[in-house]
Amino acid sequence: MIESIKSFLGYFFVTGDPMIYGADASIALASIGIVVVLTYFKKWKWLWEEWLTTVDHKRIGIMYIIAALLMLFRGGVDALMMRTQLTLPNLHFLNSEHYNQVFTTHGTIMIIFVAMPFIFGLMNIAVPLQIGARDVAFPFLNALSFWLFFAGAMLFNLSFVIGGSPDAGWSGYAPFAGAELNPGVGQNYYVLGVQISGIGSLATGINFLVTIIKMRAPGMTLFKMPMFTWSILITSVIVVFAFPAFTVALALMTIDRLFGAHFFTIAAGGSPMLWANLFWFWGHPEVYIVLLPVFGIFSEVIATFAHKTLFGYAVMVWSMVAISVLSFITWLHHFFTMGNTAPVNAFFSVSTMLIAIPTGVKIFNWLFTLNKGRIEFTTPMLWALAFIPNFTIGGITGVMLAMAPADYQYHNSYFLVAHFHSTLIAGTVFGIFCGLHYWWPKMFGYLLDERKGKWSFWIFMISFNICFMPMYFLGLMGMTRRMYTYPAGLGWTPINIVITIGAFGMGLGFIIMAWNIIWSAIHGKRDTTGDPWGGRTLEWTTSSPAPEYNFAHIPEISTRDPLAAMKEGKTGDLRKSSKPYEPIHMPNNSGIPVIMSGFMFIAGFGFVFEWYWMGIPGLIGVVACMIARSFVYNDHHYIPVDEIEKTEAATGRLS
Amino acid sequence: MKNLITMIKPAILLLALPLITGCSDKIAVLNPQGPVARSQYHLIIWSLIMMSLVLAIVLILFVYVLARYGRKNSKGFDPNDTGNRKLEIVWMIIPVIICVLLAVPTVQTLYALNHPPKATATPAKLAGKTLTIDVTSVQWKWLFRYPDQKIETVNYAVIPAGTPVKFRLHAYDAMNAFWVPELGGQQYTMTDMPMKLWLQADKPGNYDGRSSNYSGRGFAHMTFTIMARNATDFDNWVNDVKQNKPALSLNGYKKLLQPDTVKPQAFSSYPKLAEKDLNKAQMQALEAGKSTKNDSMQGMKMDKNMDMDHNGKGGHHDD
Amino acid sequence: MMDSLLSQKNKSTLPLEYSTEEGDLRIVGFWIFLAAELVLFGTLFGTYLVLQSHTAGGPNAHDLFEIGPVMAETIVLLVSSFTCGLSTMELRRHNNKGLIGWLIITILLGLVFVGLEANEFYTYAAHEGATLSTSAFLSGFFILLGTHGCHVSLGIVWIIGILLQLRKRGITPVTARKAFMVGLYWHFLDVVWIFIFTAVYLTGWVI
Amino acid sequence: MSENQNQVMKQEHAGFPWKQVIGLVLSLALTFLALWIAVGLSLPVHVTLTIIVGLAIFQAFIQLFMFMHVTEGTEPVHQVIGILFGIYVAFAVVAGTIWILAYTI
Ligand code: HEA
Ligand code: HEA
Ligand code: CUA
Ligand SMILES: [Cu+2]
Repeated sequence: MIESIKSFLGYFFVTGDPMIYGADASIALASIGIVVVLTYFKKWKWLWEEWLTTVDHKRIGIMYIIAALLMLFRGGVDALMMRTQLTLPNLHFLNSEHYNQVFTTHGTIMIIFVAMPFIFGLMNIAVPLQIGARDVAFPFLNALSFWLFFAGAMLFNLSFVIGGSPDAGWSGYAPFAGAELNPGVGQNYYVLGVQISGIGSLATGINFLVTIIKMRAPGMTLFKMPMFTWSILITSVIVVFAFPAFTVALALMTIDRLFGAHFFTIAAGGSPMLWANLFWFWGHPEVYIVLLPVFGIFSEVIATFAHKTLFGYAVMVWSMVAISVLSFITWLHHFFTMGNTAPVNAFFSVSTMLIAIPTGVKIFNWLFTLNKGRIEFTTPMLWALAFIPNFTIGGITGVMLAMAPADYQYHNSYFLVAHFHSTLIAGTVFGIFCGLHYWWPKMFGYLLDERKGKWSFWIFMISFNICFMPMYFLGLMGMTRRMYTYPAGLGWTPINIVITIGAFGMGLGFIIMAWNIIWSAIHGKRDTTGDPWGGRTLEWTTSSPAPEYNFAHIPEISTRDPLAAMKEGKTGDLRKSSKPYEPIHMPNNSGIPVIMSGFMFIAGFGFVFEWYWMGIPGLIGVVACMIARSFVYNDHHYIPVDEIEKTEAATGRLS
Repeated sequence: MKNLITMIKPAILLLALPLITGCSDKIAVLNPQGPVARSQYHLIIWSLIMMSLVLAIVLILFVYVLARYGRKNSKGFDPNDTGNRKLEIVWMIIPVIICVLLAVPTVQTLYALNHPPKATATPAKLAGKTLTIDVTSVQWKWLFRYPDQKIETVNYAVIPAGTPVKFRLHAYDAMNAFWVPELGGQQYTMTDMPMKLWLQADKPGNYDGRSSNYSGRGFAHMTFTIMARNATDFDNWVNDVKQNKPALSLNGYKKLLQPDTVKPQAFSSYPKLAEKDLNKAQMQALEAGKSTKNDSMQGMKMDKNMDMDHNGKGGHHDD
Repeated sequence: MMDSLLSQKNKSTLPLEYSTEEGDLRIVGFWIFLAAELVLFGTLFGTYLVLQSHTAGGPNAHDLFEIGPVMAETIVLLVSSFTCGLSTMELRRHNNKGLIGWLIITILLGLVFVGLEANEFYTYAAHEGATLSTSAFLSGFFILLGTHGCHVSLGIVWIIGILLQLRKRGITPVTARKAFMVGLYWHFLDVVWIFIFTAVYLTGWVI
Repeated sequence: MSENQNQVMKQEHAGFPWKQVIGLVLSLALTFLALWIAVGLSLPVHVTLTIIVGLAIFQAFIQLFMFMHVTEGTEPVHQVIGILFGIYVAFAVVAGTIWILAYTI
């Protein structure tokens, strides 16, 4: 009896590694700490009513960003562990199994649980404010999306301490990721954790698409929308059409692993290459999902701090449309070397290169926005400026990869690793840091400190180059990705040392940023005007942080950049209105999203271990929540006029 | 303008790359030792030149606007400068041209690589001769079988220099990719689809190869060496293996198929079973006494010369 | 055409389900959801078609598919799409009884369809030993058709929920929207079936 | 007055559901036609496949217009574009997958 319990525990908890015991202990301590603090300060009710059940897009946005920052920390620690291991040849800091798990979780977490939620967070905060709406189209669904993402992320992260992490790379190639060559629960965590959060992403895509096409302020025609809103519109389209393919791919892999089907297996006619095909059919659009929104952010920030409208607005829009259309017909460039016929490789080579054209158009339009501007070097602007040259390097190396016969030499080498970090970091990460600093006052009512912000920028940006530029050479020298160690004498060692130094430099930059957040919460400059940067768009017309209902009166606009136009005296005051207030119709909070995601988590955990006694009741709980929701008719309330008056008076907006 | 300088640095690094190549043979991809690698090298250099051009344009504009308009009271501030159709068309057309200039040689090289490279070996009687090697990736080792010479090696292969070699690639279990950077780009190995890769070495020498597609625990050690020798040395080596090396027994072969890393080895013969290029599932079916029928990926012919193996059972067609 | 697409801002002439802003938003959202489902099924179709010939020595399409049962399923589903269309028409006439009646007939037909399909699967498994894990071809077959079948079953449950609400509340902007949306869903599943009929069964007989 | 609004009016007041009946008859006819072409005739495989796929697409559009009223709503252009984009992506995944993995069927 005791023996069987022991062996179960040995299988259940990951054992034998001090780092993991450390993680166990810190998770336990952190959980206890949170419970104690909440109980001591009697904050449970507050937590439940103000946050867990909220359907307010601004709070959901904040929760997304907090979760993404935590995940960035985890993914970053993974990266530093990998870099430590690779500093010198034949190190034994991590063994092979452990290293394999670390790069898998690093890649998956960074893309799915950092880049995506960070972007979802920023768009939750900014889009309704930019279009003059009071919330998103489906606030309940929005909360559900967040909690599903959160449940998926927690499930995925649990693998580190319970059962074992996935180890087949973030792209989880078959047949290695199949049950035959990869038994155990690690890959189950991957397919289920990613699946659960993916469903939430799909819902977010639909939600924002409808929000943007249907809920814009009167007068805001499509071609008067702010560029960030445009970028989210187009990103949502990509999300809606790319994710279903991934949902299917993950489901098929789950069915292969759990129920013995043969989609991707070696046996019985399964086609391992089919996995690669389906994965990248989602995977390639995915990189634009995490890129186009930051294009939007850069457009806002560059226009604001160059004190000019965006150069070539219409072309900026159409180039994003072109990217979204092209992004669905280039996926094969991730497996040029899987024995395709020459016409196939030729088609996908060319379709991939074509993306350089609309992207280039955007780069030049930004440069010409700066041209004849009055450039102000704030922290968000620095991130935006640094993006231009650094991302261009990532982009042009992408074009080099797109040339199939040349890719035969780059594929899966560190040249590739360098390419995608140059795009993902100089594009996505610079972009979300840029947006974070830019919209921070709108979220919390105070600014992040500029001095610390600039320090973290310079350290992070320089270290980024130290870390990733040498990787291009390493790749050409023949070092492939996903190697846990390498022999001496190939000339790789000095380069690897430099890379590791750069990686730790990025860590330092990130720590300064974290410190900045904490420091500014206490000492940061308060934003009393609602418009700390001299903004151009509607989100800066309301107070910081925005009231629950965003706008006391729905603004009516007649131009692009309405706030800039107002400041130039071209239109009336957007902040104050002489019209009397009316009660505002707002959605009610709901506990169903968090409860339903809890059931989803339970179901996911059950299926990971193939404990159907747990998985199936979990699913039943999910369905029950859905049914319960469909019978809720009374899900709105009104904010009375005197409450609106009080809120508006407090920010000096009462006319 | 401290910020400018740091931003330009990576660009300088990249631009300097072609220069560095001259003095270092450690950069394998830029040190081609055979016609296949060389044609890819030409493509790479061409793309590097074009890309340096693009980067230079972006950087020059970038530095110019920052230097000119980055000062507190710079002249020429013009908030009404919001677009310019003509300019926008210019920076649409130029990338189109660059893409065409890249796409044409890309497609040409792509089609050219389907054909065997021209033999360069002397004497002339060797011209037109090719060598075929069946490569099987197994977690975490490489098996090389010489169907014409009837010998087998593990983790290294000897080839005649100047002669086109056709590597036929299979996987026993996980996917891997066969990469010898100095001789040419890689191809995947798969369980359900034999693929081919033509490579040729200009001159005798040892060329490092490794798997470039992750396949599990021992992946980092999944390296091999391709040893090019002149024609007589190659023949001598084959004879030597035939005479002095042990035969590969069926049991020995099955042992090699277990997931593990092993040392380089050579065998004077191989069991009949090895010719079938079974994958792991087929092998298990065979052991269990069931039919080994499996479907390969029909239709994925790499070119007309290579017939796919529709029932997954041995039987190679030579061209 | 384009003209009429753009010029329908005037809500007064539109049916009840569009009369509230919420209804309007949800219907557009639902259309987008259906477009996403299109890709989901597209992926399953692509998978099935690639694996179709990978029978691994097991039964193939010719061995399995029989015209009789397949046509029965097809006709039942097509007719149910028709009755569902009639229910929407009754909705437009604000005839709650007619709406409920046609919806009930629709789910009955839906149940017949699901029954026929279950029987088909059972026959394959019991008589030909064809299951999910027999071959890649059959994995693709069962999952493509199973996904469609699950959607139909879900549609039945959903319609029942709406019937309850229609009985209790009659035709209101909210129930009208729900009834309209489930109609869209049902027709969409019919569209998917048309492609299953073509790509799975007809193609199976042809090749 | 746009065409669609007329349709809505007609539907609300006309007695007999012509549109639905025509839709049903057409779908049944097309289904049997496709069956006959596939099973009854023995045209070359590629020809047969082309025809039956064409018929299926035609039938799908009947459902879309006759039963689903894609062109109805406050701003139907949105759902029409949505469906068109969905068709584009679905086509890409089906055709691309087949081209890459099994183009000779
Ligand atoms: C945000 C993420 C992001 C972005 C934006 C991109 C952008 C691009 N990527 Fe990248 N890519 C990844 C993330 C990204 N990629 C990831 C994560 C992988 C690897 C996944 C894995 O295997 O794990 C990858 C892999 C990858 C491959 C596969 C290589 C291989 O596996 O062997 C290829 C091949 O074609 C490629 C190409 C491109 C191209 C052409 C672009 C283009 O969009 C770039 C366009 C931009 C420019 C070109 C610069 C600006 C343009 C101008 C200044 C105009 C003038 C320029 C020209 C005319 C050239 N990428
Ligand atoms: C948005 C995506 C994203 C981001 C931001 C990053 C960020 C980083 N990545 Fe990542 N990476 C990927 C996406 C990303 N990566 C993907 C998709 C893969 C492929 C995975 C696969 O092969 O499957 C990959 C793979 C990958 C590899 C290849 C591994 C291999 O193939 O063997 C390497 C190696 O150097 C690497 C390094 C780094 C580094 C140094 C950073 C740095 O930017 C990290 C910066 C560091 C921090 C932000 C640290 C913060 C934490 C602290 C400061 C804590 C300090 C505390 C302690 C030390 C206790 N990454
Ligand atoms: Cu590999 Cu087809
Ligand atoms: Cu890509």
